[in-house]
Amino acid sequence: MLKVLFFGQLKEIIKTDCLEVELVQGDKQLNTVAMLRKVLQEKGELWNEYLAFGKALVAVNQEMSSDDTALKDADEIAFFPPVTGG
Amino acid sequence: MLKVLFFGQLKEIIKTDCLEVELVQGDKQLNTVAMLRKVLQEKGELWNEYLAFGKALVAVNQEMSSDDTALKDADEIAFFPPVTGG
Amino acid sequence: MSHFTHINVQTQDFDFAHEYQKLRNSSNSDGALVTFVGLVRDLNLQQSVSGLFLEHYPAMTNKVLTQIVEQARSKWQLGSVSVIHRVGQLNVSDQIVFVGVTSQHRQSAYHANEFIMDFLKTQAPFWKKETTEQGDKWIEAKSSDTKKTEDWS
Amino acid sequence: MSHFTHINVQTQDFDFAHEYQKLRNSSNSDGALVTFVGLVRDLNLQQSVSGLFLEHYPAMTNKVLTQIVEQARSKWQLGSVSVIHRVGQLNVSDQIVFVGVTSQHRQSAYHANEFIMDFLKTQAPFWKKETTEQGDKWIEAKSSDTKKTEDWS
Repeated sequence: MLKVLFFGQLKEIIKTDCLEVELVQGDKQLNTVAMLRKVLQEKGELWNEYLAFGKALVAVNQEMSSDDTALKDADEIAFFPPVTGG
Repeated sequence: MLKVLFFGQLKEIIKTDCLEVELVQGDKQLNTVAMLRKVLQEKGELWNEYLAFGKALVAVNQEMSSDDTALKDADEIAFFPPVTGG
Repeated sequence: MSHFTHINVQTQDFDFAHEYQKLRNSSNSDGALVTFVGLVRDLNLQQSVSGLFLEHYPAMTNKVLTQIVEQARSKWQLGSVSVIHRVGQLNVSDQIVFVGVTSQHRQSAYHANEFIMDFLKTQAPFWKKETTEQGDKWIEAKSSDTKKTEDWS
Repeated sequence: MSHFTHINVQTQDFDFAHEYQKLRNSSNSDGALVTFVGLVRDLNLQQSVSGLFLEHYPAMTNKVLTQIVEQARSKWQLGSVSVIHRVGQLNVSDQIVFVGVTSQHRQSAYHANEFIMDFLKTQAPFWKKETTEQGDKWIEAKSSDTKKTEDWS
């Protein structure tokens, strides 16, 4: 199981702050961030638009990551817009 | 009459913090900082060494100046080592 | 009296004078102390801002701030470093962020402080929503901020 | 509430928190506030320093500091600026100098503050004498400081 978090405007747009995703989906396994992103983008039009590569940043286990970062069971993946603190 | 001030280590070395110098010295007039500097350097060995160009900075009427800055009656000229505040 | 790294994310305000004294007291050999404070401005893109709401990713924030300070320490010889960032609801003129750095030399203190802020702005998981007369509005990241972090490498 | 330039040379200590609040209260539109404080260090060139005596050229000091702040204001868009420099006898860990700058943007505040310190170090008529166990010693100017002012042009 993967734990997926959403923050900032993205969280409001897709009206979701947290969900769990099975690592194994039918006959395939979500081995990378790119594969998880693709599964999530299929959840609807807004998901497709706002989770697009370049639009949402991603962190795996609280480390900034990229599309080819590997995933394993129990990982915490977060998607969020570019940060605006300070 | 010119008012001449000395600061920092220079003041201690030549044991003088302030003196007045006639603008007209015999048949010549101290028209520039360079000419004043030369007259002062003649006051002794330490004066000669520590008032040398490049060793002592100079300000005329509280503005950083150089050897070719013009002098006139009642000017205040200050000689001092490179500054070390802050 | 010894050097420290202090990082905190908090909802409550911070006492600037207290943070300054802690940095100042942490060493007798550091001659330079540089602080940065970010304040809530009343104007942003011509809309009147009445306040800010700051959200963050708690599990990640401390980790990222710690890494940024470590990076700064590897680039410059620093004494003590404090980073405090507030989250939650803030009003106009409230303090948002504090960065304080001590060093033996002023250039290191200036540059490390600016480096920490530049990376905090582009790497630390905080998001600001403005409360304006026209309603709430998430702030967009500025490309000029990304540019600044690239200038450090 | 309005922007100001405050310059002072004084023998008494300054209250850092008070100076910070004055800067902070001077505007609601400045989101960035950078301060620098210079402190008396206990070590300089391996000799143990017990204190510092700071001499200056009173008629010239304010004039030069004012010009430096004007130069900074012509290079960056700044809000308020404070420069306080102490003279006379100081002890280890005493505050020597305060520079505080507010601006709408942090980069301007950082750079203007560093610019003011760099020029203060090479242009303002202050001279430091160290009290050490080996006796008093006038501090020599550093060529690295002159280099820094050249880097700004």
